[in-house]
Amino acid sequence: MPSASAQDLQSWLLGAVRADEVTEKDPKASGIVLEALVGRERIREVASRFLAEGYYLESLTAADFTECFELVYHFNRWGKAGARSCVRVLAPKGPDETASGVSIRSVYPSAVWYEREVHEMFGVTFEGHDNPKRLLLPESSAIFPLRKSFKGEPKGSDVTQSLKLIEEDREGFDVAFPKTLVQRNKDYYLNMGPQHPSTHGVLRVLLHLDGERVLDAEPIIGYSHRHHEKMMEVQNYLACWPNFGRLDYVGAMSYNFGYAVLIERAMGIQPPPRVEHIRVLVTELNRIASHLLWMGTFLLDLGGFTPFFYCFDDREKILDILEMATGERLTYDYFRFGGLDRDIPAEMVPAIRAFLPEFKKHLRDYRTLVTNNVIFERRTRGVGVMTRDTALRYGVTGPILRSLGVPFDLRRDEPYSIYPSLDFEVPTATEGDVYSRYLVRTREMEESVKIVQQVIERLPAGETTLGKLPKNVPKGEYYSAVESARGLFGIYLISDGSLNPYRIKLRTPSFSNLNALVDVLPGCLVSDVVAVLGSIDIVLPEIDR
Amino acid sequence: MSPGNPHLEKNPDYLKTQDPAGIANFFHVEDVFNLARANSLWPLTFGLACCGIEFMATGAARFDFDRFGFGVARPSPRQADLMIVAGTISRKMVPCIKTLYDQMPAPKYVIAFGGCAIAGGPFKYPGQYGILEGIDKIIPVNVYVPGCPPRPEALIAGILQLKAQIEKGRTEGVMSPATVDDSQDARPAEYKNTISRADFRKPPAPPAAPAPPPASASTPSPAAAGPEV
Amino acid sequence: MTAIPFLPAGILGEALKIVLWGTFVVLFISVNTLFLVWMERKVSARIQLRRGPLHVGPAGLLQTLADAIKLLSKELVSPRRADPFLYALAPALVFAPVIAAFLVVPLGPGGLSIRDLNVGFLFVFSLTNIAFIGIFIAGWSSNNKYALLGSMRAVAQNISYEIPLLLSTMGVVMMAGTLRMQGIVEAQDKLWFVWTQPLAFLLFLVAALAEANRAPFDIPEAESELVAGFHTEYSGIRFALFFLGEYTAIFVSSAIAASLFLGGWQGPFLPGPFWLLLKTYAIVFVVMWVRWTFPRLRSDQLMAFAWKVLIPFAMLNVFATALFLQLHALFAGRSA
Amino acid sequence: MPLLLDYAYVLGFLVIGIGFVVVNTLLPRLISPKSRGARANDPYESGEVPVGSAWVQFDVNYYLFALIFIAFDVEAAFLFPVLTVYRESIGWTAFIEVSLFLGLLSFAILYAWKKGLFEWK
Repeated sequence: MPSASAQDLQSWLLGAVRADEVTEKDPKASGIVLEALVGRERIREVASRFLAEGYYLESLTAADFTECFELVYHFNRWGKAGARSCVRVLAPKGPDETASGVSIRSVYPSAVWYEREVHEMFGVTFEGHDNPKRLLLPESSAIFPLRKSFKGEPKGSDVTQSLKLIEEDREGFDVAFPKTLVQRNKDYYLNMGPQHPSTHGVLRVLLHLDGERVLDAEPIIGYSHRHHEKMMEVQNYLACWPNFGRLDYVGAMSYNFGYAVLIERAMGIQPPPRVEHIRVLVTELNRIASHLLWMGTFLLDLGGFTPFFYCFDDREKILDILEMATGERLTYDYFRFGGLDRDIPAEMVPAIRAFLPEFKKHLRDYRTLVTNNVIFERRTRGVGVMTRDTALRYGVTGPILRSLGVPFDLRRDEPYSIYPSLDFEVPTATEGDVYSRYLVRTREMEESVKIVQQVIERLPAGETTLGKLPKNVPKGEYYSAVESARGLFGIYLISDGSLNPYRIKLRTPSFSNLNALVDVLPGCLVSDVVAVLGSIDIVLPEIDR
Repeated sequence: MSPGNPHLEKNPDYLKTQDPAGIANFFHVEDVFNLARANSLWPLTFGLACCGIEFMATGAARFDFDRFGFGVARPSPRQADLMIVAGTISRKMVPCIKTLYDQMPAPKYVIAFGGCAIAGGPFKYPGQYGILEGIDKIIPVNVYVPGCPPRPEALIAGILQLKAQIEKGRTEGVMSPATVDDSQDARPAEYKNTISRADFRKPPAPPAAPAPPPASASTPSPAAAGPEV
Repeated sequence: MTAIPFLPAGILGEALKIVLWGTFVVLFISVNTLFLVWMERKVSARIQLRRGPLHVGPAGLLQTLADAIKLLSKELVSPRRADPFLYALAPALVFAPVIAAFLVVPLGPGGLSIRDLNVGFLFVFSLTNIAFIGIFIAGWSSNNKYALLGSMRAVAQNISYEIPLLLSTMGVVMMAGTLRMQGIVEAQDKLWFVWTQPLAFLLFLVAALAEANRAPFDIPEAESELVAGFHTEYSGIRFALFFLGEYTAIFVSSAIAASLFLGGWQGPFLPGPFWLLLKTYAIVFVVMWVRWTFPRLRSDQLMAFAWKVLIPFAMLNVFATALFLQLHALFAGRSA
Repeated sequence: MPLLLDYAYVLGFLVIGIGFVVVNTLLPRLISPKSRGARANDPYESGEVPVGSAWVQFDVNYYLFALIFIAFDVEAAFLFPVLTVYRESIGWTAFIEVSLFLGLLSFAILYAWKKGLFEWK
């Protein structure tokens, strides 16, 4: 059901490109409603049109075919389902597999990172892109790993390359610090990260400071790049499960969910009701655990030590419950195609019943300890304010978007599994500052508690597997998106019908959310940088993939 | 100790991260210091990936490694004794880890925490391009804690193991050779060739359409090995 | 001041006394800091649903001793491109003044203190200011950016809170009519000043927290922002000396607060030094409690808090005390 | 003489304190091992190569605080002797004098407040 503006867009597209290159798709089967192939030069015009209709750039990636690279743009808009459109641009291969596209960074600033990623992974250059540095790989890398002609590095190259990088690092220091160094100017650059207590992993933010005031901030990512996308191309579909457990290790269940939805969509299968219920149950518990971890570390960043321990204590109880079902504490791979790894044990539901009232009481404690704390309010109110325009241009999703007053939640707006039948609210705030992000997340925990309660009340009996399924996924393209704890997690799959994916693109929420930092940080104080970084709730391996 | 590691071949005495002190073990003074060092291992606040979360959990309320005196996690390497390499080591991160290790004052110890830090863990596959398969190829490691991720109890056990080693005076770590037998080799078996776009995008009509001419140097591959759609 | 009988009189005797007292104070500081750090870890653990140090020595009491010996045996880093002389000087500048501050703390009745200087606690405050210079030098000489930011913050913070600290003691000085610490304690034999100067006591505590760089005012070493602040580049025993200086500063501040407001060594049954220790540890406990409860202020908020809230209230307190004394004299019959 | 002795005590304590620090920093040179490593002594900046020196011109905000502090600290030093003898010299003159002094001090704060010194731009 394309909405009104989607139809406007479609008719505009039909005028802009050849009619046979715009196709309506079945969102149930492919996850997108509209597909168009536009000329290389026209993409900027098309992107502007999408922006004017209120679309954000959900992902930008490429696929390697024999004749050309296909640049794939996914646009989506906030609101009810049925808007995700896919626009393709062909970038024909020249000699030595070079190709080029046209940059849309002037329309969508979030495209800067996406285009840099496509450049470093495929070697596709973008006209009008002035920063073609490597994004995820070390600057001196000489490979374009996602090209199909890249057949892996020779044995032992990890050590030789590492040693080379160490050497470069040392030389870099000698250049930066010559023997007699006297510098008397105001340019004060500060590296926050990769090893820094408040960058939550290995994020590096290069701050340009004037005293304590931030003039400019550049997030530098890739310190946790684990080649998930290439790795999945050489694995069969079943072997990809552990990757999804480790992408976002704090909220791994949502990622499991995304992959399960994708493959079930591709295969056209429907899991049994008990499976759907258990999936929602564990995902929501995991969401609470993820928000708890966020809350603890966020307050740690603000200098409040004790909430960290309280939050982790509650989180441990949730992990205990999830461990009953999965046997794992953190990096779950519990879901299977059309089913689950195993049924939940009998003692799990009583354990949840015992946990929930206690947790609700603790939520009240957090409110008195944190929410009403004067210092906390002073540190977070009016800090790191993001505007709706920034959010749209950077494709921000999840609690950060909802803190701007946009009630965009895929569980509600692009419903999957049994979410439509559940009664819960999508909490929003209006300020868009750090404080409202905090409020949204705390209220989301309450909503998740509500969902968990409903699910355990009506948990149906039945099978937890569909039995034997084919090992390959039908040839075609599929897209699935779910609401993870951090925002919209999308997977774009090109299947050639074989036993392993031909191309799999992971659209992760924090990638876009972090990118928007560039707009938010200037003007903050150094202390605010920590608050803003913490409020974004980043999980680095999910950004670096 | 470990031939074949180019790092070691360049710096043959690399494993001796420390030059012995002037009055080493004069009246067993070194033993006293080792006893103190063993009971006061301050870890560097440093998490790389999933295992970093378990490292945090170990410090948190339920497991509380401050009970054993390891709770003073120092974010500055100057004040840390123990580097817990918790997580996957991407190659971009390697120089940074090496720098941090160098910057820790002697005597210093390393725990390789989790499969990734030990040998690449689940992210090792033939021909991988992104990670370093094991931190012990770059810096000497004292204790390995396996798991993916290991449980907090395992980390505590690992630190206690290190403590026991230091009390016995065994403070040197080990390094591994650059390649071990089960390490990556460039087997291109799973690596696919490109498929033709025209072939892939072809509307699902009669099955045996003629394949379009190949446009690049790579060999044209049949549509797929899988069964029919 | 008390004469120790077996010591020779004259210059030599005084010199010997200085050395003995000095050694005693250094020993006391070391042991006391070990205990304070242990206490801090236990208190924080109790607040945070943990156990804290448990296995090294009985109840983990030897934990901090192990830490200290380890720190002594660690390598001392000398950062490249730093200023080596200032870098080495800074810990001494932070540590030495704090020891001297012990001089004036009144320990017991009969004028028992190491040396009851006539300018009393003004002397303490002037000495603690030297420690800030040490902190600034530490941050500056390291050639480390976090350290520089930390030291800048430390200096700005400490000078800002110096004023309310001084102003808040003025009420006490007016009530006691002397700057001598012993005199102030003796003036509280009937009524502790905390009852007549409650606002001043609060202001003093807050300002002292900030002067000691304790949470929620710990921005100079804000771990989550500046890694370790001004001592980022310091390793081993030099780092320990900063720690020693910091904890001793807390202890001295608490002892001064106990003397100024809680009647110092005054108390029934038990000897004076014991009462002083008890009161001091009670205040130290509150300081720790506060640290583990509140998040950290931002640097500009911190400054604004000192100048917009603390100083006006402190001045108001001085004014109110002056008025009170005036009216008191008027109604109770003037003595002068 | 007692005054001189006071200073002797102060000096003696300072010397003992510095001596303690010196002894403690010399000891590790004897007993600690030395680490090797190419970047062992480089400035720490989260493990990365620092961009530029740390010795740069710094924000003026802190400098302004230093200026206003000097004014206040000197005045506080003046106030202490007055307040010490306030009790003995009780009388409305003393009270008015002290109030006047405090009032003037307050004006200084109000001025700085109005000038926006406490709000960082």
